[in-house]
Amino acid sequence: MDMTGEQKISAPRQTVWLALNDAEVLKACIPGCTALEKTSDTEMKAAATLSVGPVKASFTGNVTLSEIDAPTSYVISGQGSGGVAGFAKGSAKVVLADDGPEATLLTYTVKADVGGKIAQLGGRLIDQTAKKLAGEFFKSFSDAVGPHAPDADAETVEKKKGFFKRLLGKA
Amino acid sequence: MNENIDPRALDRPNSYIGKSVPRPNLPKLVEGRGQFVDDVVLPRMVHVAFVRSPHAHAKINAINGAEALKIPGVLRIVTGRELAAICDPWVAVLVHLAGMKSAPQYPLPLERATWHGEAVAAVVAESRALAEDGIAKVDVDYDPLPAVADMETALAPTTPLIHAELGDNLCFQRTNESGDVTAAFKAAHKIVEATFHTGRHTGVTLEPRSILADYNKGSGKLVVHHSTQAPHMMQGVFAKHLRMPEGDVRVICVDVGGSYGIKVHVYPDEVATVAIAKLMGRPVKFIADRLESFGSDIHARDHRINGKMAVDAEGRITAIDIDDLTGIGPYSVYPRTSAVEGNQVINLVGGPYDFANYRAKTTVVLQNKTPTCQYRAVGHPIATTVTEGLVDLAAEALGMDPIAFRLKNLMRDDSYPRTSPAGMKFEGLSHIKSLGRLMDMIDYPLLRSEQDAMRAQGIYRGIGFAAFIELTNPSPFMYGIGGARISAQDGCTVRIDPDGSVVAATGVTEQGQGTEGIIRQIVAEAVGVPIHTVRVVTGDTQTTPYGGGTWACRGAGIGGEAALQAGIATRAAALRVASAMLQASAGTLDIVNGNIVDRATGAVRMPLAELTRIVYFRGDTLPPDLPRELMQTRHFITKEFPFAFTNGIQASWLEVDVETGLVKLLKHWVVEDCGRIINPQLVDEQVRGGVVQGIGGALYEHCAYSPEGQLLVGSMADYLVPMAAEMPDIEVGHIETPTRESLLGAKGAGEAGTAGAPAAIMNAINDALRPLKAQVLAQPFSPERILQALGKVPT
Amino acid sequence: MKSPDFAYVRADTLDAAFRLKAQHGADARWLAGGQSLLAALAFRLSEPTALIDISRIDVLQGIAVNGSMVRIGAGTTHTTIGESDIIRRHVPLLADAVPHIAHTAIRNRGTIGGSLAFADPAAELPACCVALEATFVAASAKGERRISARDFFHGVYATALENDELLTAIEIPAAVAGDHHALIEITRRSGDYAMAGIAVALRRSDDKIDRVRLVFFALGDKPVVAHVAAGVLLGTDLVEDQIERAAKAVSADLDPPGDLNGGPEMKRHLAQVVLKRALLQILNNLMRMPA
Amino acid sequence: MTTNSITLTVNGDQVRRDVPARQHLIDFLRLDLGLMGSHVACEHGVCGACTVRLDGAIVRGCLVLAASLHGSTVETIEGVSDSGEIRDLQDAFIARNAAQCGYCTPGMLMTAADLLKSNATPTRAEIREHISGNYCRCTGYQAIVDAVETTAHKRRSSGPKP
Repeated sequence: MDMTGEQKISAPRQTVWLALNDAEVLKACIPGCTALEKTSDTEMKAAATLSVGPVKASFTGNVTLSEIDAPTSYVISGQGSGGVAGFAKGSAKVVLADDGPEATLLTYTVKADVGGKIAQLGGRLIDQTAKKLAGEFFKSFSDAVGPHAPDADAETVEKKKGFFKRLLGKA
Repeated sequence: MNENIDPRALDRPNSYIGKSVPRPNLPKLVEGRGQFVDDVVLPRMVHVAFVRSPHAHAKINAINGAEALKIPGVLRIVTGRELAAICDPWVAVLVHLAGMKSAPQYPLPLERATWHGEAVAAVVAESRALAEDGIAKVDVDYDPLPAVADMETALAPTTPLIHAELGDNLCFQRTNESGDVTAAFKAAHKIVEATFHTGRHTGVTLEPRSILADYNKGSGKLVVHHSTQAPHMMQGVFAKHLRMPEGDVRVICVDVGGSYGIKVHVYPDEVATVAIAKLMGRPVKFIADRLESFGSDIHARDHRINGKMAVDAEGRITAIDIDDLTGIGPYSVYPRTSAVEGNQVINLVGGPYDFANYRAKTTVVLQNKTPTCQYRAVGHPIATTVTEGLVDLAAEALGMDPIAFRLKNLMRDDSYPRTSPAGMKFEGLSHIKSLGRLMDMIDYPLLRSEQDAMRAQGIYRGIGFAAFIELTNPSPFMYGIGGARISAQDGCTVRIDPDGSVVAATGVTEQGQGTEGIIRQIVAEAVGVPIHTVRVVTGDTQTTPYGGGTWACRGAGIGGEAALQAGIATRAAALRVASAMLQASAGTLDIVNGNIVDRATGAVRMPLAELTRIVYFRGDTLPPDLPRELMQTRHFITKEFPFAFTNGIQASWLEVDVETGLVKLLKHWVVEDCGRIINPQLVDEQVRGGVVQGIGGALYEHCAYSPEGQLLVGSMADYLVPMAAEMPDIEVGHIETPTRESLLGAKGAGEAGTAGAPAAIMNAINDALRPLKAQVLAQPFSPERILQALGKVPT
Repeated sequence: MKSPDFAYVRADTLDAAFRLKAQHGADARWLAGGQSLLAALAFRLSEPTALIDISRIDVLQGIAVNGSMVRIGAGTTHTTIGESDIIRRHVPLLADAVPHIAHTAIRNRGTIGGSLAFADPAAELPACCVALEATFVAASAKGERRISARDFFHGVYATALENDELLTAIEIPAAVAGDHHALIEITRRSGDYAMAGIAVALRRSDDKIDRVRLVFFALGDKPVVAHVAAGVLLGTDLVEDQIERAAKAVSADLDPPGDLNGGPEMKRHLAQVVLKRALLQILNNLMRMPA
Repeated sequence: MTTNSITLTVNGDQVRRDVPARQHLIDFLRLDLGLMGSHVACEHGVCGACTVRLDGAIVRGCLVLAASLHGSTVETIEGVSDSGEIRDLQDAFIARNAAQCGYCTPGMLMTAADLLKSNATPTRAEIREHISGNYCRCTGYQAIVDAVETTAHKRRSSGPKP
């Protein structure tokens, strides 16, 4: 399925761009992400546990950055195997635009596919779940990046961990 | 050719043929005391469950079962390579389907998974639950490969090949042509044209596929309890591919919880189960669960058909031209092949109608989806949908009433025997009488006036018709001629036991349709005994004569005739003994109600049980050379016609909610001519069940796939089957044109309902929507499709 | 389709339930009627460590009127609700909703609390509770809190409940004179999940609509309150023109997802249909009422 | 594997077993008690083949954990057959050929019997609605509706009102 959205972020474009390329930030924002480890500048190994009501599946796979046009756009794609649950893959084309000097407009176009048992059983809810997860990611990202100065990296990470904990607490 | 006798004319004791006698196996079933495969529990039995591919197409790099084997109770992880060492693969092609090709298929694949749901490894454990625990821990390393999902582009040069060695993704192609189609279209008064889609759907037998294989390493014998339609065929398959003598394999099926064609195929996971039993030397049970059934039971009817019909100014059909495309999955299914459905379509289109020029092409392509194969009324609903859809379009184009148009074009009842433009030989059909009978049942003018009155209130009701033919009683021309070890003949052994009761063992099988009931009726009448004294044995290769089992509506016509002949022979054998005992010529004696009687007066000369007492226990008192063979076996096969065609017509009366796109079925009528009716109630219920199965495909059932080849249905909440609340009452009428190929005269009745219902529904929906200039031609006719046709929702 | 291994424990009191929950941890789940949970487990869509059976806790049972409020124990089955005179009289929308929930055998086990806590976006009861401005009582070892139905549903299977909380009761204001309701849903077969549905509760006095709640189900990731369409109706009387206008306005309230039955456009279309049918049903009832 | 000890009454007999926590009622009846009349078919609560009576009300056996049934009363098709409670309904099914393969039949009978307990005069539409959670692939349902209707009619015209 395809979906699009946009998120206004209260931070300059360069800051947002750096965050988009920061594995720690991505890890904190990808819903359910439990591990994200860079294996090269553009590749990461990832693990995530997704929980939607009674449905809970753990995925392992990789995240790749491509079509990089710094500091304006890239494609972030990931695919993971959820064992007996099946697999999931998705990619998002992310485009940044200045929205005044201190704010950035992030627009995204997401393509997501699932396979195996989750495809076979998720028919009624897959679309809205994917939409929700994509929305959550960009919302978390905006929250994480937004309120902070470009040079406050360490603090940003702390804050994001806080957010991540909140996410876990709710699950 | 035989002269049929209408048995109902002989209203004497023991005339059961033609009467609605209750089936003997119902009392146990209504008490829950049947015996389905899952009810069989054997000592040391283990369970197998399968790891299934989540990918439509993927290379299998490695299968690691180490973690699974750590679970106590998980006994073994089995892969394709291990099974290939003891089990030979199969290639499902038939030589009479010229040019057909498919790839070798193994019980478990060796290198690649080729559809979402394909079994790629087996986990054997002490219980099904533990086996599933094991599945969750088996790690399969896949490399996803591009999938061939869309049948329309399966043959495009840019599309990847599923089996490189085949050279392309084409399984089979055939054009069936007669007359001069091009000229007929050139000369046509009107031409109508449309593209139809029939939705991929599946059988959803309530009892899932079930098998329990027990191999005795000491004796070398294999006993397989199997929910199957064709025990003897499966015996041959297991023997051949597991390299065993046929006599060492016994297949038993007692009760089968629905089959409808789904259980007449060779499934790799079932062969794997048997191979694992041989490997482990202990009983192994596999009961498919619902989730895996959706991706591993065969699918059917995934067709796109472009159709054209030419008519002349008098309203006569002059030509039909169709182009059929079907996607069958990555392998043709063994041993019937998956090309037969398309082949049937091009043999059956136009079936009821009298016209001269015909061209029909079918293209059968491979794709990475669940394999398709024969399912109830193979090809018929597709052919009928196209034919009857075009017929209604032609009638509309000519401004003719659909009934008047059909009446003008249906083959005349006195025009047989004849051969159709598609090359089908018809012995005797009754289209005109059937249409007349239907008109008696429905009160057509009243329905039309009701329709008009409702339209004025904004309520859209429609009536749709579908005339059809159905292929039954197949000869070896169906499969045997192509090299398949599928028996078209069937046998029955009838014996009289010492207490005077009768046992009939038949090669045709009971799937709920009432085989045991009709065989009992036929044998009781043929021998001349009260029906309750006859027991019928089915579903055991060790105790029944070799036969083809249940498929293509052959139980009554083939199995029934064998039973009749065996019963008659047994009666004659008993009378020969009686004539010696009573010093009367055999011709003056008869058996009635279990007694030897004087044929002329009906006077009882001796109970049959007295005769058997003498035969079995005091044979010394009979003349030494007197034959006393109270057990007779007869086999039957059709001779003159490759198939016994039946015919009929259906009508559907329904209402379309034009705001929601929902279809409400109000009433359904069927007139069917299945030849001699052995049990009217059973025929009616076969027709009704068949109609509802046809309605399922027309309105609800759909094996939906993503464009990447992911199956999107896995539960019965998403795959919709017809349930009671939405189904209409179905009225059934009959015409009887017995086949003269047999004494009994019976043809088949099991698939007629399914053959005609979708077309009748489609025509009724389009009749309802006609004032709104909307039309649906793609099944299932879902609310969304109807709303799209109405322009209320964008396409 | 056998469930993964888990422990089963039964709680006979709320205290016991909370104690067991603390003992078995975050991956233990409450088991009420089990009609959705056990199906999900059969598909092995999750692997809880334990199921804590709360179906026999007395205080979760029963239906009572407390002043102007009807209290329904969260463990009350759909069947009990459907057969309750109190519900028929004071919360008729719920009584109308019950026959739409699956089939008898499911309704005999499934509970209102289970349905609300499960929060399936296509379920009837969450939408009804939002329409009726119900309040949910949630409890944990830390105590009790009240959550308005409007704030309870967060998305697909997601609610305001904390991991250690369970629903104990649903409080619904009893209907008063001038209250009207309707529940319309479109399903392909009886008992199916709705393709689109609406629960409507409105109050009318002096031939004017004073308050109205139009709550859609199966048209979003949770019950969707149609504010824009409701705004069209407020302060006017229920007449056919006004119903048409409300239906036209409803698109602004919705962003429906597609599913196997159809795409977002079909859902939008059906939303208008159910809205009109629900309001016309109320209008027809009004016209039948003695003056 | 976690197990629980339960004591319950099944078809009038008290039984005591240790059952795996995850085992549903139908597997318990079939695997532990050998009562094979209740059938497993969808195992997710949709098809109705596993319908049995629990404490007097029909339930989906696949959506009930055996472990939760301590102190409960379960009645299966074998139980109501032995007691003769639904003999007339079963006879009507036989006479009308309202069962073909017989796989749905036990669940269908339990559901139909449930309707007849609460509604002595069901219309055809009410019968269809009540059994609409029980899937039958063979009959097309009409024979079943006929058999239930006939039984209701016979009960009204013969037996004393309960």
